Amino acid sequence: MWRDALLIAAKDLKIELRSKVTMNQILPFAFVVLIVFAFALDTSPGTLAKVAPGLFWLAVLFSSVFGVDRAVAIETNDSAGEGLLAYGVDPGGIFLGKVISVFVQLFLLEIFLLLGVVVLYGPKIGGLPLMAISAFFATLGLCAAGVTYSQLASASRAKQTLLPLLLVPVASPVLLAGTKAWQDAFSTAASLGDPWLRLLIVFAVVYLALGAIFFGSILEG
Amino acid sequence: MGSLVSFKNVIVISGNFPILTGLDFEAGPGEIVLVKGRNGAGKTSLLRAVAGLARITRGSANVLGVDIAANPADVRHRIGLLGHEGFLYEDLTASENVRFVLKATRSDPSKAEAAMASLGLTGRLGDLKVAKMSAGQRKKVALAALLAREPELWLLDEPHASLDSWTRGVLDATLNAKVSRGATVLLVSHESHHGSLVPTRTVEVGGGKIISDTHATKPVPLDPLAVAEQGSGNVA
Amino acid sequence: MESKGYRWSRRAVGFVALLLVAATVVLGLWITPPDVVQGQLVRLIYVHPPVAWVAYLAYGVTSICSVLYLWKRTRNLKWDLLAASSAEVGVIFTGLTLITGSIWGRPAWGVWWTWDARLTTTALLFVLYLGYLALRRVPADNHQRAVRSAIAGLIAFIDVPIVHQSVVWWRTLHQSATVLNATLSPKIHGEMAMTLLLGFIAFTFVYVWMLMHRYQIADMEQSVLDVELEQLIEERQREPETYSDQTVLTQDVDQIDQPSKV
Amino acid sequence: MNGYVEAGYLAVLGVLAGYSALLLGRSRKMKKALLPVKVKEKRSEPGPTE
Repeated sequence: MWRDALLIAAKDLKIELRSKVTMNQILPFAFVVLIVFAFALDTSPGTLAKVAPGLFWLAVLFSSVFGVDRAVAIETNDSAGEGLLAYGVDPGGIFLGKVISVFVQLFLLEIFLLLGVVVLYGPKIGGLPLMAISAFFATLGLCAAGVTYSQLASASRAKQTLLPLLLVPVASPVLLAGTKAWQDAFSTAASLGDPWLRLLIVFAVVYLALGAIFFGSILEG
Repeated sequence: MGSLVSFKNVIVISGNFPILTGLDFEAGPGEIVLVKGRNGAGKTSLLRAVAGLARITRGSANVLGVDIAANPADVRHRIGLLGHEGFLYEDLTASENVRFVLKATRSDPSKAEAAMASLGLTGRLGDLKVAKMSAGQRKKVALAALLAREPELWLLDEPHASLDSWTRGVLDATLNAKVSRGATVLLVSHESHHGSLVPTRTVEVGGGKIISDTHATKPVPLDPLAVAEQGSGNVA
Repeated sequence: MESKGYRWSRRAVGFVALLLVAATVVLGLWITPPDVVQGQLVRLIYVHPPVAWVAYLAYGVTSICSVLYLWKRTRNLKWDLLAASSAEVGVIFTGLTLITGSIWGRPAWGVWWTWDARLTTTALLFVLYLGYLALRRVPADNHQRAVRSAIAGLIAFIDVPIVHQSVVWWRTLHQSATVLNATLSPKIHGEMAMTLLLGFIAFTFVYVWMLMHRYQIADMEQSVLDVELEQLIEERQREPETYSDQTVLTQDVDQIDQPSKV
Repeated sequence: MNGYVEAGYLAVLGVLAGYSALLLGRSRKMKKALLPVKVKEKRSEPGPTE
């Protein structure tokens, strides 16, 4: 399973390096979201700095929808996904490979996005270890839930609208917990025993397990 | 010698439409079976079902000794399917695609070079992105992956379409060599000429089942080597 | 097709449900006294918690049926149809939970909506199962649709405690406003408790009746599809014979094409 | 009473009655749709003996 996962992840990342969809389309979209939030909310100077963590994770959540959609779309061209089945690749490996690939892309996107938040909203950043670790598990959970749902919705002709409808409510705990964890990190209360971090870990573990168990049935379905 | 493929009364439903409607089919080692039939008869569906990619709704289906109605995943890596789609990634180069297939099927990746060279995919062509290739070149890439894999069962859907005559010759010669060593080929084709690839049997598919099954010369002899010799001797 | 026993039990359940709901309404609106603290508003307690209970019950049934379908040994399309039927009824009751909660919230807390844990979870639940029903409408064959929606149904259910926990932590300050605290108020009268219990039973009967009806519709739709499929298989099997004259023609063409083979 | 209580009961009873009516209607329609299918099925049953 892990061997297949690494194979798929390496292939997907290579495709991203060539096609640069995340780089050239999803990342700029995330910045657009940041800027539009600023238009909508900048009533008084302090507001944006205060809600920065929430806006950051909302932008990540939106970007993740596109990211997982792209990860599954790679396999629909020329029926490549069917090819993977025909080659006898382990479905759990396909799932984990996709999660790894989207995770790497999304995590890099978050680093750029954080720079954007710092420049545009000017929050006081602190508690870097808690920020990094909570971002790690939040992203992992988002990718696991996202890849599962993206594959579920992929059979639909209206998958662009069905995927967010399915994914956003499911992923809402990540939005809440990620935001709260970062708020804690920015405040003086930063510690790795943060309950929000625990919730993010639970979410990531549950959705990784569910995806690994069920991805085969969804693919073969 | 048991049969490699054994389908009994197989029904396959896709999207509430019966694409196979009670199909009986057997194929043994060393056979080249030409699958004929008009559009929509179920030829491609037959290949997909044998490859373990179509869910068997009713009936029993055994391929290479594995019950594919229950465990299709157990046998897929031993079957080579060339469909209308090449299962290729547009953003990867020809050689990257071939190597990926070999790694995914747990075959020997070092065989990629030779297989690609045999089909003329050498030099700059091997490092060209598939997105920039013509239909014929894409087909060659998919074929190269298949040749390097050396599956026991070859399922070829219109393999000659959009190939030049030189490549057809290479393909036919390679397939004949494999068959003489006991491999089995199921060949879907609308064409009448198959070059030096001479079917030992012709089955006609219609309405999702087999409607005729004719042996080219004699019933298949037990020795696969003999089949190949007879086959090549029979070229008009 | 529906058996006689099924029809009669469905009618009996429907009749009992009607009676019990009528009794709940009469008791709730006119017989029981107004509450000391909440006044007339307490009368909503006889419908709101029972309706919410039925919503959770319905999703529980959907999850159990989804597991029964996913587990190969108990796999049967009937579980899928039952899961779908229960989810649809569940969505209706979740909608009612939100409406009645909102109607209660306005006079009780002065707002139509508050981001309290229970309300937020219920709202997300509503959206999650709307998504489940949307996924079911994606064209696919029976097994495909059943597997996909079973997984979606199960994930949605597993998600409920996670969502709930996160919102509880998120909104710790609003805890005092939850409905349950009011329900468990020790000042509750004997006949009020009886009416509340009656409400739970009455709406559960309504759920069972609706589920039986909805399932039967799904079952009938499925048997129409099944019969059509059998006819399609038969028609397709006859296909080659019906075009026999054309077959001869194409064979002739084949022979012209390849004289060497004859 | 106070308007809210009535509205709440009305909403519950109204929505449940509406959904029930919908179910009964769909059920009746399906039964009608099933009748010709059943007849066809019966007719096609003796098919093989012909």
